Amino acid sequence: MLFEVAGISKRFGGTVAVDGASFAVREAGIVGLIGPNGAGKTTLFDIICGRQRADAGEVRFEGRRVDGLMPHRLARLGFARSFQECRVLAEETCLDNLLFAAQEKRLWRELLGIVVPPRRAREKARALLAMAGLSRFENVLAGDLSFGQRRLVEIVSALVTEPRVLLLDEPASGVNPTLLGTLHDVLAETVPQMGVLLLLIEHNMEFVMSLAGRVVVMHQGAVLADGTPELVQADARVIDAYLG
Amino acid sequence: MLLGLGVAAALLPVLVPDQPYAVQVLTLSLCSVVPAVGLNLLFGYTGLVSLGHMGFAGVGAYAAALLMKQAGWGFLPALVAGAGMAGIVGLLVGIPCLRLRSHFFIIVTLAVGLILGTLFNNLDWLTGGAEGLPGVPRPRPLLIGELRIVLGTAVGFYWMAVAVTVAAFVVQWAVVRSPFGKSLAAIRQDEAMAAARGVNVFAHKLAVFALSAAIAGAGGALRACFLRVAAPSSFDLGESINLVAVVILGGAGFQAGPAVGSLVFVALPEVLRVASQARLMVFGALLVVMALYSPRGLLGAAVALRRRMRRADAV
Amino acid sequence: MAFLEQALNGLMMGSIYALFAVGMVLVFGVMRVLNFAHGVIFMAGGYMCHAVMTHVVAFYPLALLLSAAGGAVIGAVLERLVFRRLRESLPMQIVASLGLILMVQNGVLLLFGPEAVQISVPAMRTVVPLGPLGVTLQQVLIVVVVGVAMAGLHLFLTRSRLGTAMRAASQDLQAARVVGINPDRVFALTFALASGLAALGGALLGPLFLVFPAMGDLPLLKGLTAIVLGGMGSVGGAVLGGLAIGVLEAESTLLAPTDYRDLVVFAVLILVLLVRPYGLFGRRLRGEP
Amino acid sequence: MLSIRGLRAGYGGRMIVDGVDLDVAAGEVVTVIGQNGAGKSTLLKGIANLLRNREGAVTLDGENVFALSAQDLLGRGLAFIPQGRSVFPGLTVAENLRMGGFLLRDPVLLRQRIEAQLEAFPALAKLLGQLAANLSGGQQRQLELARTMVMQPKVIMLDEPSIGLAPQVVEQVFATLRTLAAGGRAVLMVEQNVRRALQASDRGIVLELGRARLQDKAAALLGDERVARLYMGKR
Amino acid sequence: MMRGIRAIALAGLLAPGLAQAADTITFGIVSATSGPLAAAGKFQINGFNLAMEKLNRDGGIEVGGKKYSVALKIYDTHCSPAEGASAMERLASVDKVPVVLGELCSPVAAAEMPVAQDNSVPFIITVPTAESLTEQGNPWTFRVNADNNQLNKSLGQLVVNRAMAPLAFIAWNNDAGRGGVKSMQALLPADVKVAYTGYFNVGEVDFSAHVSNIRRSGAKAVMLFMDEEPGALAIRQIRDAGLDVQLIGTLAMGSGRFLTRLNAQYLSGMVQYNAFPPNAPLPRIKSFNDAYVAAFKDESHGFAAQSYDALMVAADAVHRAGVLGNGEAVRKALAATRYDGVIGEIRFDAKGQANPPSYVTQWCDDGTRKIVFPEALASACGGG
Repeated sequence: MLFEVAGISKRFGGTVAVDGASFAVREAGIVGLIGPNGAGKTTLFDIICGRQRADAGEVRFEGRRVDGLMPHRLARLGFARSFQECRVLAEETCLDNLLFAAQEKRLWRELLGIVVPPRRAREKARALLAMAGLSRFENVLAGDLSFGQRRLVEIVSALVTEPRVLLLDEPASGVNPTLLGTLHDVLAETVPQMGVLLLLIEHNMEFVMSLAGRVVVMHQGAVLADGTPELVQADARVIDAYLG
Repeated sequence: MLLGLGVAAALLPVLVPDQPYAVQVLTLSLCSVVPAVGLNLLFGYTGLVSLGHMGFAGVGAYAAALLMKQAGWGFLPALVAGAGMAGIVGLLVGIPCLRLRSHFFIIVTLAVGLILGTLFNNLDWLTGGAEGLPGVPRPRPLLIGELRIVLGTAVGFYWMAVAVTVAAFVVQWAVVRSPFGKSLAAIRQDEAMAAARGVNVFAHKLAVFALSAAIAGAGGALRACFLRVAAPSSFDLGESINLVAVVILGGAGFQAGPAVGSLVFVALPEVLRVASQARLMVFGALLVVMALYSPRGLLGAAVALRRRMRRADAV
Repeated sequence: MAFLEQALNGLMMGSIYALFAVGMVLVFGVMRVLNFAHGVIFMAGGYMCHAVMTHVVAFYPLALLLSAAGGAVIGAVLERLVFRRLRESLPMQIVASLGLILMVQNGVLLLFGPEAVQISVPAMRTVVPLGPLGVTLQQVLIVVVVGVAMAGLHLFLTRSRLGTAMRAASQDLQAARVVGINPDRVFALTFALASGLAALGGALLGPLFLVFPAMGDLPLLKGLTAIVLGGMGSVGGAVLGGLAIGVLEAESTLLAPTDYRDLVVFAVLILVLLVRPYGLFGRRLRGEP
Repeated sequence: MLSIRGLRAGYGGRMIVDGVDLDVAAGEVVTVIGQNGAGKSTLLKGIANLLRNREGAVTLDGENVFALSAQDLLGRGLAFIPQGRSVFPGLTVAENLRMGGFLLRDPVLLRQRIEAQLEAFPALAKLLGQLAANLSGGQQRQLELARTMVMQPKVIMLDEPSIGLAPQVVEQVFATLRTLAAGGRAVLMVEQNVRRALQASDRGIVLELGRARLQDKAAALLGDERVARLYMGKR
Repeated sequence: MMRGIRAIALAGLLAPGLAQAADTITFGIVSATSGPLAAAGKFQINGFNLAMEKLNRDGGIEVGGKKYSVALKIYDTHCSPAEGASAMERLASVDKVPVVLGELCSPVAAAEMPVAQDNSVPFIITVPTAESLTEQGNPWTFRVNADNNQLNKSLGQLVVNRAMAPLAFIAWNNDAGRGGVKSMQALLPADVKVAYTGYFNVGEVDFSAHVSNIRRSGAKAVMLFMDEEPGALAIRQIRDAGLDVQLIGTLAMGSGRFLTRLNAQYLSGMVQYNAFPPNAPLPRIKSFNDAYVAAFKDESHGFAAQSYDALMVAADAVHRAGVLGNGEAVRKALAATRYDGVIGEIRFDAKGQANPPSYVTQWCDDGTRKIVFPEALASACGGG
């Protein structure tokens, strides 16, 4: 089993945000995680990313328990993520954003200068920027880009680390249709090629359904449905959960 | 241009010989440039404010002064040992303090500075107490084969100070450009994101805190040797706060920031020597204006101005 | 017995620290501004009291009130001109505070000279016997006035419309806006209130001690320690923190050499934070990890 | 009652709401739906003047109120309940209600208004001394509504009133909104809970990337295949 | 623009001491005119000014047959070693003064001394009392005032003679306070019991914790090492607390001005060491005090008298050196000084330390003072 969420629960004060959510992924590919607002997607996501601790349950990656690990440890295991509010290094250029993502982060290696050869990192970063149509912004400060462009920078920065698991939190929200198309193409092309497991939280159904091979639907903190996009779209319970 | 100014300043004693006062003032500025470089790494590049940094400089100063006075060490080994000692103290202090949230951290650095200052003042048997340790010797001449370089005179010591300062700037330059520096910059801009990219935020902060304390310690050792006395009043809260002012005035997060800040905050008032209250009032007003309009200091203002002028040119 | 006696001794400075800390924590709670220049307002309070006593009318209670009012005005002006615009940046708040300290302290030096001035209120020198101890009326007055001010502040914050609005704004600024509270006015009010309390503290200490340019420095350090001990979020925590530091200072002279008194206070601060990183009464603020 | 023309609003230099026209009449409940990031919340904040960056026209009762501050808008009868929990958690229920009438300087009037709200929301009357933080989600939402109604606004704007509430409670909230509208007020809300919200509304507006794509009777939108597609991604 | 800045900076750095007119000798003064020590600095500068006026009134200084008038160049060192060193360098190399005088803080003097030596400019210390300063044996440094040991010797004797032990101390936690306590405790015989030592920071005003501890310690006398301002506060708090102990103070607490801060009841019976009892029935002291009162409308102060004498000694040395611009000649002349000053005879030992007489005075019930030590000079009330 590549990746497994087993019986995760989390409550805040009186409210139950996640209530025994479970699903398992056998192999790399794109998995959509959807559900109406308040379904507990983001909390589950935060738990997977090490931002919060679960009250109960486990997250396992290749059989190893990874919930409760510090974010930097997860990153070293091959987890990369994006943030809902989109976080990039605003004071660095796009290229530097990618180069930073690609560089070695272990303190001792940094201090001793044992790092990825700069030329290789640079080539890879340029290639990804080109794929995202950002080549001409290579030397522009990320903070000066539009929101959609920043989102693309954030996601290609995650990709440049060659992650095993890529976690994207609503990558499509607030992105205009043109850039959304680019984002779609970048993910559709790189994810299978890199053999990464992409876990995608998204509200934009069109975006999710066209990318994901499998969709997990959450509702009121638990998994409501799980299957191919067609199957899920046809599920009456899902439609009910959405339209309230 | 800034480099040119720096070189010009460094060469001043050569270009205009026999100006011992100019040498004195420049050396004094260098003595605060070095700890400012340390603080700049911490504050300017990593975004951590320390209000007690001259405490670490004091650790370096007393360690070096004791080694030179009591154990007869030479200046350079004593300086390195002083820096190391300050680094170790920084490390020990950092382990508990860096876990704290920003406001708590700032106030704890203040407390650490005060505690170190109290120790300098009170440990009579070690630090000479409030009277300080007078009679710190100047560096012995450096012998390289037949060549004998005199470092004990004012000009000789100035060159020594220039060398130490350059070394500090080289360290800063190397750190800022290195992957380590990039991680620090990421921590400053977005801690959560840096962590998600694999940066062990705590370890990195601890490393830069210790490094910054060590550089400050080297600056303290330089200062004690220059003044030939290690005194608590050189490393008290007021001095720590002046150091923050130096870094911010010059431009936190600019490589040349500490040099510019020190020239403006230390050298300029020393040269002007006009009514001190009036001068301090003007500096106070300057700091307030800076906080409101140019948080990145004089260099930040210069960069913004240049950018605006370029834009005007383009139009 | 000795401990009790030292606790009483610590109470007076402790209540001054508490008065000081409450102002800082109010400003921090409502605006997220750490005003290091709070100490110069304290000092200004002493000088204003002196000025009123010597140039206007030698009636101490009135001078106290006028000093507090003057401090409030200074605070409102500072908020409007400086701190309102620095709400987002903690380092720049510190820079601006340092600048203000330099400006005001040196301005006072130019105006009044370096020598400490003394506010003379002979009636307050009366010694009140308290068991084996002799306490001056002024000391009693300090504790009483601070107590009354704290009680008044508590009533203001819990009972009055504006006080409740201040608490509301500190809890949720957006929600405060939608119920019609103008945040800018609340900020100005908070700053004025906090500064008024600081100036009151300076005016209270004046007759017992001396009024000099650096008189706010020590209360500032202890006040900062108090609010950190108290958790930087609660008024009650700041009061307890201030009193605790005053008592701790006095008690420490029984156990450790007196030149390590400050060290004891700051070491206790660091130890407390090691165990409770958010202070004794602190909670995590919203949105913090 | 409330009329918006060409409203643009956003953060920094970016306009998230990009030219929206809409009207809400007295006695009407209007719901804005749309995907995350479509600009629904920004639209309400733009109307309530809680954003720096905005342009366009907002008229209330025929009067141009675009330039009025959020406080003045409230004084004129335009109330806004933001997303998430907007009660003051550290204040008691009674204090929260008093804060709702912050703009009323007359204490007698304030007391009368609060008493009126306690009649309308009897559950709150028993909780007056409780800290708002200790209330359940549904009670907090009731408190928000009651607090807002203290000012007796003509227009009430709500940002996702159903979020985080159990289904029965959602029904209650929407029923309350209908009652308010029946009392002659205009209600404008943003909702993710599309079906329930539209069932409780007179009209609906679909927002996409900062523009109003569809405006129709709520019942019509409910049956509209385009809405289902928007939500379920069916082509 | 950069060129402009550089030009200004150079002009500032290189401007020679223009103030020095051809027929004037300018002496350098380092002191504190701002900050917490500015009050003490004022006495010091008053003394220098009085001496300058006196010298000029008498026609100036004769050097090599030519008369020169006297001027002062005063720099504020803020009690900061760095500023002290810079001020010394500037006085020596830019203003080219023949002698530098003054200073208030021991660590600053320690930073100034080697700079004076580097520049071959004699430096006369007039206030700091740390023994370590002259013990270093810097040949260019002289001190006219008594060091801690000299000052405390007579007082220590008095403590023993009058059986004031067990003793308590309250002292500033700075060089003056700590130095005084250290020196006094070293001077006292081993059998004199020290019951309590309390330090407080400059700027601290509440002594209640110390007062309680002293009461419990059973001390019979309290020695105060601090300046006037905290001294007045401490005495008031001790007396208000009903603590009936013998008060022992420093020279700062033996002046008429000090009386105005308190009153005779508070002070009655208190003794203090004194370098300069202004009302002593000695002609040299009397005439100085009269001149000081006339000039500054205030009773004279030891710091002023010491500084006055120092400038007189410097002028005398320059005169005897006979040349200008030769530091070594002035240094030699200083080392050979024999001068009858207002504080007493001034002659420097091999380490540059003078040995002026020190006194112990005591407050009487009526707010006057009397000399109690040396016994030869013991006077009635009003003579201290």
